[in-house]
Amino acid sequence: MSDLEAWRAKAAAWCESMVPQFGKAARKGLSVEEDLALGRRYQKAKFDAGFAGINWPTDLGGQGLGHIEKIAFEAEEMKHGFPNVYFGISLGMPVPVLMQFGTDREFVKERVLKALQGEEIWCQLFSEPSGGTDLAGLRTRAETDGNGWKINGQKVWTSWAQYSDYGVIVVRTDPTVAKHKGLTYFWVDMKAPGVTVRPIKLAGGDSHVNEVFFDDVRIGDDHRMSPVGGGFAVAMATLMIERYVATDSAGFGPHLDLFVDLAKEVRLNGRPAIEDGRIRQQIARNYAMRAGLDSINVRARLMMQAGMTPGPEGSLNKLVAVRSRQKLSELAIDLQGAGGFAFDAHASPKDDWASSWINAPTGRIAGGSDETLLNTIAERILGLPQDHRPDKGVPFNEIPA
Amino acid sequence: MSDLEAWRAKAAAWCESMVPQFGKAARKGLSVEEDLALGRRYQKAKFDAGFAGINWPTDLGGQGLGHIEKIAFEAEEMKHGFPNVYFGISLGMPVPVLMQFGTDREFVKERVLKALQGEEIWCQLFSEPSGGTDLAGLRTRAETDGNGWKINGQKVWTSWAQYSDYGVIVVRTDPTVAKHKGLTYFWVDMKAPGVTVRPIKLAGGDSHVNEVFFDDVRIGDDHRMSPVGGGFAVAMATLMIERYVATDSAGFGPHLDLFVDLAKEVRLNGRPAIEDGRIRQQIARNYAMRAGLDSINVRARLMMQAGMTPGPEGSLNKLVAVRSRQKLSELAIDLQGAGGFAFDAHASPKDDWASSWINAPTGRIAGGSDETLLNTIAERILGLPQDHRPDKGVPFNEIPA
Amino acid sequence: MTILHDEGQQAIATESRRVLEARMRKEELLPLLELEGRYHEGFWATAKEQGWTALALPESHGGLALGLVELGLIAHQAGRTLSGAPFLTSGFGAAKAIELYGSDAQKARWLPGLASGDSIGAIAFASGADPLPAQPGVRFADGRLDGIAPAVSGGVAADVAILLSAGADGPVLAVAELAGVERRTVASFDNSRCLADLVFAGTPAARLETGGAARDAALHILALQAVVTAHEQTGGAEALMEIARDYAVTRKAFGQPIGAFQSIKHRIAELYGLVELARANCIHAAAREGADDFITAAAAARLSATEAYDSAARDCVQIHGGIGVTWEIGLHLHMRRARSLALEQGSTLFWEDILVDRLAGEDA
Amino acid sequence: MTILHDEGQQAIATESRRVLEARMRKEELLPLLELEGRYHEGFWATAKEQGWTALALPESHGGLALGLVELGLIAHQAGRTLSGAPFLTSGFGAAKAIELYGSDAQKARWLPGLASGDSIGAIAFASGADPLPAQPGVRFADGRLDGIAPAVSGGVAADVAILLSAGADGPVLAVAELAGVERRTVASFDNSRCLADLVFAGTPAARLETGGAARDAALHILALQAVVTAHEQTGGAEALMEIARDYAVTRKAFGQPIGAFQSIKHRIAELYGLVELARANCIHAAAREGADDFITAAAAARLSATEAYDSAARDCVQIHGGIGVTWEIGLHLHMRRARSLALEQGSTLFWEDILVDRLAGEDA
Repeated sequence: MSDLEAWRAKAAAWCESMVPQFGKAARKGLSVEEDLALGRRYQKAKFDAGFAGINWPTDLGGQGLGHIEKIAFEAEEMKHGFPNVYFGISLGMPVPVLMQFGTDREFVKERVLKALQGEEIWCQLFSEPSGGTDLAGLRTRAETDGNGWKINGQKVWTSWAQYSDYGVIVVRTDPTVAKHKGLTYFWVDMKAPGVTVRPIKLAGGDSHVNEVFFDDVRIGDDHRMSPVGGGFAVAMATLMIERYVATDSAGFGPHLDLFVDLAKEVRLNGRPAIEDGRIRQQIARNYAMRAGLDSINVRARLMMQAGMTPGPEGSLNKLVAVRSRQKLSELAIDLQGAGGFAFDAHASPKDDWASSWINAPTGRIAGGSDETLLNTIAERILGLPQDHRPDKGVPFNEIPA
Repeated sequence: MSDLEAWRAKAAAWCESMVPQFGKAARKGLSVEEDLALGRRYQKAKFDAGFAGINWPTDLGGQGLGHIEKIAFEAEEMKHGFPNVYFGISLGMPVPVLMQFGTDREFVKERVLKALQGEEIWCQLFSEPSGGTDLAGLRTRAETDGNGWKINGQKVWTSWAQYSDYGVIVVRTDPTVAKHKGLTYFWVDMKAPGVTVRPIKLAGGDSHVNEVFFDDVRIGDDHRMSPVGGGFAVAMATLMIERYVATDSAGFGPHLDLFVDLAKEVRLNGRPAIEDGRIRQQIARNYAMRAGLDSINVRARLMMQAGMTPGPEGSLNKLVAVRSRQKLSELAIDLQGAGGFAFDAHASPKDDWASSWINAPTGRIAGGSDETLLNTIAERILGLPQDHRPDKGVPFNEIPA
Repeated sequence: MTILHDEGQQAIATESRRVLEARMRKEELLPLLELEGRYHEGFWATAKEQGWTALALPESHGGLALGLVELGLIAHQAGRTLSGAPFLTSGFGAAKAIELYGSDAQKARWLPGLASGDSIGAIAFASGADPLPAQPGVRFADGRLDGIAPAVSGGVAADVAILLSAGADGPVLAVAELAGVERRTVASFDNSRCLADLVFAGTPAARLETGGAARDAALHILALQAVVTAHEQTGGAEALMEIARDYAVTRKAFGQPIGAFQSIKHRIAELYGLVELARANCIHAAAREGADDFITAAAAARLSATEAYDSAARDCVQIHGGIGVTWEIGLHLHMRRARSLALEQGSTLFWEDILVDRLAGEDA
Repeated sequence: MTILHDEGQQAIATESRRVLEARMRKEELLPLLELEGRYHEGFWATAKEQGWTALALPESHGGLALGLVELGLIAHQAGRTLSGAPFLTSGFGAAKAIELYGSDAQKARWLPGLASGDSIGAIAFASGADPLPAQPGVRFADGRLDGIAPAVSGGVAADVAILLSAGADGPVLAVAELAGVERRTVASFDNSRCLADLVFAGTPAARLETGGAARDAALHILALQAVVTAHEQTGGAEALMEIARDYAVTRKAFGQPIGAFQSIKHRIAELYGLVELARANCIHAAAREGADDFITAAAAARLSATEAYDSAARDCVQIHGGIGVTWEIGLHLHMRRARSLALEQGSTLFWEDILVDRLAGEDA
């Protein structure tokens, strides 16, 4: 048995042992608050067992292992439906960015340890109502205030903000320069005076995203994580982490195996649906697409491990995977016929087709819409001209709202 | 037997009788010139038998019947592969426009009669090299010259120009006004001094389209078919004829029946391909699409007969039909496996899948590209804003080339 | 029958649109999504009051003796405004089954109530994933039904159901009164469809057709309903296309209306195409009721309407960006309805097969 | 095997690209479209001179003992520049069949010539529309072949063919010398593929495998060739994507580069996606030669590469507008090649089935 196989076996055994306490059955019927509380206990158990921060440095509470061990653990973990969704963003982007860009290392260490143990949750305050998907067009502003800063404005689509202790935020500190040049990156205490969080109910019925209002929120300059006016680069680094680490060729929907299982189970014209060419075609094409994304991601990680910079093709994952997941989910509903109507607003989009379908549009919009991603590929990778942009090069405060 | 059934039976019998002289076997091995000569004889025979200009007025040599009789005849005619392709454009657009807008009625009558008998052929001189699909951006110009006009410039993608006696042309007569306002519509003698026709060889290997150069071509003012500066409206009327009369839900490719026949013939995984869900899906979806287009066209004609103006949905035909034909033709090639490689550059796109496939791109570009049609639908039907157009409202001679 | 609508038909379209636009509010529909087994009573009251329930039924039993064309026009408007209950379609299907295949006594018993809307009809043909199963899951023997009919639209509230059941000599098309039949409400993404599993246990029922004729009859009823549903889907798709257009004209990004970006404007133009193809197929299919090619025309209408509504739902939400996925804006009402209507009367997979069997001459 | 290319592999890619870009001219390829049975001799001479024919064959028989990864890199470049003959792929397939399933005598007889490129190999598995027929059309009996192998790529010029034939006890994988075999040139839309029907009439042949093993062997050879072809397709798609990009940056319409219109720029971005997915699958598949999941990986590569090349051909021509459909500009060379490569080694329909059988565990 290789080291990795041994690791995976250990992970499998531990996950198995957690099922009575944290599995689907244990979660059934819980309110979101109760489930979050259970989730915090699960995260603590995970930390204690050595499965939190698997590929993070040991001096910050991580395990110092590789990405491959992390993947192996997650493959086991995802089989059981544990309450880990509350920590996905927190440990996925803001905390890694804090590790990379936080200057007060003692503070960083304390926060990372608490986040890894599920005690604290971080959110990411990027999108704004008027900005749509235009990161450089942010309007939330920070003005100097004594030695520190004063934040005013509104963020939106902030996942888990209502349960977050801290957040990372990009704000405009200089409205007189061109759009992407006047931004600065901070962390904020989500419990600070002047911060108001208002959950948004989404199409699928849940409310994990929020509007967040900042009303004269005062922070010290030690909250700053980028040079003044240099926030765009750090924000891009955050999105880069998202691109290469938080990828999923299933588009954050069900694994293709679940579709194959469904197609074997259900009958079409009196025969297993898996024998029908239409179903086979979708399986084959989705497999080819996902296999390509997986290969791109594996190659990118190998390159990073070898000290090379991976190619820009990593940006394809979300665009291609979520869009396909939406249609595949529709087909899965069609396949079930009368059984396809069933719906549970609390089911997971990772293993329930109706949930996957109803949440797919959010996936195609949040964190860069399909259209923004296509523009980015066209302009930054292929060198195609920008769209007509009446606002380009104009100082931010001179662009008509 | 209804009148229509009787008419169709008569048409069928006549077409049958023409096969020895003009059918596929008779055409085999002929050069284009020989085939054209045969085509002229066929067109004369058609005229003599009362099947030319079926829905045109009798005083211009037509039969004074309805569109439905025309359709019925054409359904019979298309079964035999007669050499009628040379007259499709001529009798489809320019000659009807001449009937509608020509002022010298004696001249009109003479031309229509000769065109109906295959003695004369007309072409349509619209597209230009720099203009792409932008009709209002035409650069070929006519300047006043004594009592008449002098034409200079270049047209392109002119079908059958090399065999044409006359053409209708849109040219710029006033470069100092906004783009679509400075155009005028004329007819020209294609044999006049200064007209040079240069055939373009297309991707499929044939050369039925041409570049046409005008070098100080002098014409009288009696050639004018629109008010000076009013050519855009007449050009639009021409395109309107194209939209409602020259439509074909098969996208000018093979009828869907031929695909069904192929799918019954060919085997996939040891069974007739028609039993395979992938093939069935394409048949069903193409049928639904084509049936929709057919219903739109039938409704438009019923409305016109009832004196009403048909809706703008007629503009969908070319966009939807040709694009689908391209992919269906690819699938037909795939279906044939080793048999799919076969190719005859002289086969008809209406009954040969490889020919349909290789000529489909021309169909998606000529007479308004897919993108232009989508823009037209979006802007004129739905009222969506125009694309950014740096050239808009600028006098034509001030737009940078 | 011509596919040009006459003045009476145009008046039906105009009037039903006026009434529904005045009375249907997304604010009333949204809460119904989270309540199982409830429907929009105002919609149903309107349908009864306006005579829509009677529209396509025979005069001899309280109907208005109009047909599929007129009912389609209503369904189109109901689709635009997110019809609040499924009974217009299922009641029509049930009534047609009784009208076409029932005895005089059955007609007298059921048609007046279905025409007035006081009785609610349902269609229960499906078994498992199959909308028209060769071996139905509900058994028919000695005038009684046993077994479960899954996820019947309107099943929560229906008074009478038409079933495809399994008899000793092949399928049986049967009619059963539902009083006393257990209904297990199905929690669905579109709860106002009032889906329920109907649990038959020795329930008395009457035979309408048997064997091959039963299956043919069931397919005919399903096709009639599919044409009504296709109109509803087309109406929904049309509404979404217009919503997307209106938003694209007003919403600005990067200093210009988003409708000036081709990714947006071309997508809306493509939706226009899908809606017009679906509409043309719907009008044609409604006019072909009773003709040899009715099933073919119904299948074409159904396929293009399902594609139009699903596509419009996907694209309209996408065009709206973030706001499009909020509960409050309610675009998901259409997105959910697009999917529930895509399943009701059989999915695209089913109608593709029905259509190709006919085109290939395999149904003979 | 890692999917990161080492320096030697990168050098192969760079050098083959340099050589082919210097030597391949569309002006030389265009006339070949109208000549049956002719190929671009300069390309083949280059392949021999550069040792590409020997690349993946064993050293013991004149090969360079490299593998599918390296041959794939060459094929990618050949695809970019519209390889002028099909023999690189078919010769590799034939040689692999002999290497894996042949006797020492057969290896000694054929491999040195195939490695040097002095012998041309062909693969003739297809019958009718089936690339891997259960009942092949060519019969094998008493060491002789009878029947017609249709539209064999390279068949016009090949010296040796590997056949899937029908023996008394099931399929037979056989090797046959083609001297004296009648070739009926197939007039094709991509004539430099040198397609011919091979007419066997008592042609001597040797058995390589029989029964299930023959079919497995044939599928393995087909998969090896499919991976090579997928690289070629990806190269072609990549070239078209770049051509479209370059045109969109320079060509103006309505006063701005057409690449500023989202209908153009998004389409090119989508092509980028298709090319990168195909490339990733190709690199992965080449690295899986010999592994359990090789057929699965080959199928994925093949499917994504066919989609990429066909789509790029459609879109690149469309983006060019009128000029794109002229003979002279030659984009149709790629369009034709996209289709001929889509058919060679079996169509998308075939590989979808192969892949799903494996994913569903139906191939066991």
